[in-house]
Amino acid sequence: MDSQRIEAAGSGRRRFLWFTGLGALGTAGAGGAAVMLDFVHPKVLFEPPSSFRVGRPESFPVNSVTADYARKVYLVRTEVGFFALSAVCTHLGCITRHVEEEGAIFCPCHGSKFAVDGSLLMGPATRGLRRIAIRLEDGELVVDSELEVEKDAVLRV
Amino acid sequence: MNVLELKERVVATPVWRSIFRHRYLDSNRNRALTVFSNVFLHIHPVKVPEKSLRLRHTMCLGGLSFALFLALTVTGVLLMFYYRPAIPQAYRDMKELEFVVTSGALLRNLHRWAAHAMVLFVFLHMARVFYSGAYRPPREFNWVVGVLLLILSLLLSYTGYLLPWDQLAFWAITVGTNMAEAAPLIGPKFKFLLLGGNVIGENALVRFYVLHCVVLPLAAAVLLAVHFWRVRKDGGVRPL
Amino acid sequence: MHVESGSQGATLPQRVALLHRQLPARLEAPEEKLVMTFPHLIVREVIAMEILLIVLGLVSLFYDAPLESLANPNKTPNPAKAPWYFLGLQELLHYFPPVVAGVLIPALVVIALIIIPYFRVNFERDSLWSQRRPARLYGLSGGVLLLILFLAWFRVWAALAPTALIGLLMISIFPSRERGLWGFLIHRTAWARFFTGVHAGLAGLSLAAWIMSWFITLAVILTVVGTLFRGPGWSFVWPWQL
Amino acid sequence: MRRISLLFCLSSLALLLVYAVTPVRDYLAEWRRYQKAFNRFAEEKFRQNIPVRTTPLTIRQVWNPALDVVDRCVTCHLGVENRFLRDAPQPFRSHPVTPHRLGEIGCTVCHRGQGAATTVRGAHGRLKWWEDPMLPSQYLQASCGQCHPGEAVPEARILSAGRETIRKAGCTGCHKITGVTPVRPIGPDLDGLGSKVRPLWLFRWLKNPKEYLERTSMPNVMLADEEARLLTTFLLSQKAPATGNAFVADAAAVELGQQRYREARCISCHAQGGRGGSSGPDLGRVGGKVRLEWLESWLRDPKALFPQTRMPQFSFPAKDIRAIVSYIASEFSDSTVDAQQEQELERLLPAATRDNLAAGKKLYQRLGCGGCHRLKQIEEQAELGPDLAGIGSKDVDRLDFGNLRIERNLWSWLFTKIKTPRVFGKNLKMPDFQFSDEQARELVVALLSLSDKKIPARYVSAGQQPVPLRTQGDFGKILRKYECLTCHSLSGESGRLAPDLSVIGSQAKPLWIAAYFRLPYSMRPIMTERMPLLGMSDQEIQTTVRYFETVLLEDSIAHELFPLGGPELQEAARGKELYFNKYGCQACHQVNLAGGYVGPALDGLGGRLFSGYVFAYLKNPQRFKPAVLEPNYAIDDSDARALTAYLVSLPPPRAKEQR
Repeated sequence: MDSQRIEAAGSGRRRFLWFTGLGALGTAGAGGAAVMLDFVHPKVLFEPPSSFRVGRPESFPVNSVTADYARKVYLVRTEVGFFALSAVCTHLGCITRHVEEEGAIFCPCHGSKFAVDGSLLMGPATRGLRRIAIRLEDGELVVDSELEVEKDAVLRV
Repeated sequence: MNVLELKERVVATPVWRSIFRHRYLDSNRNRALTVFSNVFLHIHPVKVPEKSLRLRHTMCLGGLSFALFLALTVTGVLLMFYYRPAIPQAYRDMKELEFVVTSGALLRNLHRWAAHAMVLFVFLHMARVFYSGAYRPPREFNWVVGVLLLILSLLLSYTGYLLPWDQLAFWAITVGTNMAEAAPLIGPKFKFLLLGGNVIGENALVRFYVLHCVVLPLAAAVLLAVHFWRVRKDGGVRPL
Repeated sequence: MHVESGSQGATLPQRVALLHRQLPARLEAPEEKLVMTFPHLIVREVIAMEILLIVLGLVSLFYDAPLESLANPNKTPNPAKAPWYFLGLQELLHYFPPVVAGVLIPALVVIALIIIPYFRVNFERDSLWSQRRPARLYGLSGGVLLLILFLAWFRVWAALAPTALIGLLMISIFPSRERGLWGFLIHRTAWARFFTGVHAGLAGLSLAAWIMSWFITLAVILTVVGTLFRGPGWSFVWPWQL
Repeated sequence: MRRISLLFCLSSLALLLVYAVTPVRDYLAEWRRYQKAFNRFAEEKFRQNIPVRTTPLTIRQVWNPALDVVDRCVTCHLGVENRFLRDAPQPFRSHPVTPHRLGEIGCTVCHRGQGAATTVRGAHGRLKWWEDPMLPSQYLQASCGQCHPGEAVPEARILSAGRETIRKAGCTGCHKITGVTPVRPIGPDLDGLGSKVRPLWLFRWLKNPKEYLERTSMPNVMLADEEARLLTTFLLSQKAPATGNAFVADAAAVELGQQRYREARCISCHAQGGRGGSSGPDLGRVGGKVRLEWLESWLRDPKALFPQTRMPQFSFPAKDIRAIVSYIASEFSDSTVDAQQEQELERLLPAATRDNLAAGKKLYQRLGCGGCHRLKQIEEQAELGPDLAGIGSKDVDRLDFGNLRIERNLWSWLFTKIKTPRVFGKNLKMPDFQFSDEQARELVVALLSLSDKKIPARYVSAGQQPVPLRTQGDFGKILRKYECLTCHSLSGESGRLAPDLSVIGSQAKPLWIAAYFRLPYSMRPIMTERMPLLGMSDQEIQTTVRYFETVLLEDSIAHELFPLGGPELQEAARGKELYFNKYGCQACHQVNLAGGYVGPALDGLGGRLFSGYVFAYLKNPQRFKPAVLEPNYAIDDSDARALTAYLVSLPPPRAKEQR
């Protein structure tokens, strides 16, 4: 086949068939890619619920910090009431540790230091620990770690 | 600036030309370039005998076997996103594919049926090669590679059989490994190593998983490369 | 090293190749009409692939991949079957001890397949009855008979029937000049052409082809029996009772 | 090349078409249709000011790794936790009130089925390869039993009833059943049976026990006539060692016998032709059953003949015993048998030869009689039937349905097995208990609750296991001799016929108790139910009363509310006022033969009860008797004190009619 014949072949009806075929193939490819993207997108999650019960208010003494590292939360009871702090460092997500003797919260990764009310004492974190929502439900305290609240919010019981 | 001009400009850039080394399929030169400058197409010669285009010449069986291998690779990789080789998660994941994952059931079906089809097609390909005498010198060695590929196809299909961890899988593998155990001397040891223990349990599942997803496909890919290379070197599908 | 001779006749070009034993055999093909791979071959490959994917897609839409209940090591389903491509072997296991059916036979099959191309070229390319006819007749008839007796001894009816059939076909070609059985059939004029064709086809087969056909027939029949005709306790059932 | 272009074009289009089906099908998924329908429904409800929120189109699930639960039921059953949707159409209806947190324990723990599925068929689990389909609602309470093992579950009536039946029917005689302590032997000992019963009765009993005694626990073992005769011969050969002289009924003593029979309140436990108590067997036709000489020795000392009997030992004088036996012989004869039948049977019974006895013994063992009865010559046998542990999750494939065309699932199999035990094949041994359909369903529920499912300890209810009562010493002997716990309960054990005795020492005065033992009478105006006259000796009465005084006490109650010589008159007068006007007690109680019939008469209350108890009772009647009808008026302390003062000062009845 020489080049003239090729040119002739690429015209008219045959050209239409080729383009339709290639178009369909392209569409199928693009659709396939879209479906695959949807495929890898998880439809259900097996993750612990963001809100959980921590216990009855009576079980926490006044002026105490109760650390629940498994659920990454500090439950603090002051004279005024309760609030909950996320134990996740605002710097790079390490789990902080409450040191009773020093009355402060330390991050082991990069040395950030927080007060027990969550405020930042020392960098490299640029903001204090997140204060998260806490509410009373059927006589039990329920914490929602997804829901951040204002940094002076306190639940009075 | 209209679209055509823009296109011309893009096509003329060094970047474009570094990727696509030729222009449209407007001449035999460019068509030839298409084949031999393309990593995927260059296993073909630039020209083939017109006779070999006929369907009954090859029945396309070898090509289709390879196409099935590709399809299995693609669907298999996708399925790996949702599969955990553990008990009983493996079985649960089958249910997730069926009930939750978008197109999950379709992908699993495709993978399963393509696997069966591949065993069948490779076998038919072998028969075709035999009856058309295409195993004769100088292609003896490629026939041997082909036989090895047939065995690999069987092993690939067989190792994949256990992965859903259902009754069908479990007992098919039980029967299969006990058949292998009958081999004198090496049989029991072979079974022990294959299962990673004396019973079909989590060890066996992980071993079959690794064989199915990594070891055997890699081996098959290498042998396929050799197979195709020999086809190119020893001549195409012409009967002697 | 090969030498190409000039044509001897005016019309029929002939080539004589002189091969040294230690050289790999390689022949140049005669001049043929060639076409561009792209697009002629490529587009056909693409179409073949598309059709394959369409068929696979349709099958996958209408038939779900099997998934039974969670594996339970304490509960063997009856029958417990290997994947279908091993069911021919499993069928043999029903007749022979595991060492024979599970190891010996598959090993022999693999070895036989591998050494196929290393037979002497001329021996296997010839059609079966082209030379040394009486010797081959006695040898082959004896071989087939022994095989049949062996299979009958183990009561492997599923393998015996195709063996006998292939053997019969093979031997029926022998008296090709008188045409024997085939001659009788061929005289029925209405089918004459068909049987002449079949006869010619069969007569052209080499010994290797006969053995391969026997193997394929056997493999297919054993697999089909194992897959479709075996029920609880590996007893014979009809496929619709499965 | 033209054909090829066309082929290429067509196959590309076909490819696009085929692979477009799945995304479309995914988009039209069943659950998405339900969620869309729910959202329309929710919007409509919202317009009617009913708080129902719409849901984003997404698969919802309850995930509880501890319970191995992944339940997507809530993807379609969107209203389960919305109490405003009680009458909504399914699948949006709310779940009935339950003490369990649905969001935590999920659905399949109770309902079974396939939690992971998102299709109706898949989730409800009626598929070939899913072995755990949803439980039909009539068997649903089986699931309660997974976490509430081996105890009565008040909220699950059917389950509790089933478990009770397992205990009472003696299933544990043949089967090992987790959570049910084997009650063995449940039937009477058979040693000496030959001296006890008449041959014809025994033969007919073996053929069909329910024909003689409707309420018996003994199942029909489905014997052929010859087998029944052989077993009769074998059992009749079990004679008591010392057979008394033949008893001759004394017609003259019948009247005395009747009087003693009535005095002993035999009818409280033994019905007569269906009328009367149910603690003991119906005596309506007992004359055709037992030999009179046996009856005589039985009445003398039941425990000597059958140590496990619940019958108290009445201390009748020999004369009275003879009279009672004569009365029974004359009154409770069996009209369905006659001498001719007896002779006929005598003729057919196989002789008590060694071979026949051996054959009889073999038959006895094969039938598994030893599961319920003891016989000294035969060693106790192991369970005859299969262990029922895990029966509730038994694989359907492992059940033998025989040729029966019933639904292929566990519960239909169990139901059929219980109703017609030998229907699935030959050589099955389980006897026919002739359970009603309802009982059979209750049993199925109880059996289904014995599942293999692993429930983490924190979800398993500990329940209230009653502390086993171990009363030893002299009082223990008395308790057993008179089988007090057949009617009374003590620390939660046993009978419900009569008052609980757990704190009797703080309730009743010792002197009155002693007098009552000597001469029991009814507390209530129109009822004759009372304690039987047991004929306890003075020694026994003294021991019992002392035990009451010192052990069965409630420390929070003082004996006497009023120090020295009783309440002041003034307070008693105020109490009287409260009694008649403020609280209207006379509606239920009688004083001096005036008042209602519901509660006991209150005359002479002060002689019977300690004032401290009366006060505590008035404060909260249900504290001591949880099931008592008396309402809790929440009476304040001073009123209660005044009422007590009035009640304890009531004089004893002027004329007490006594039998």
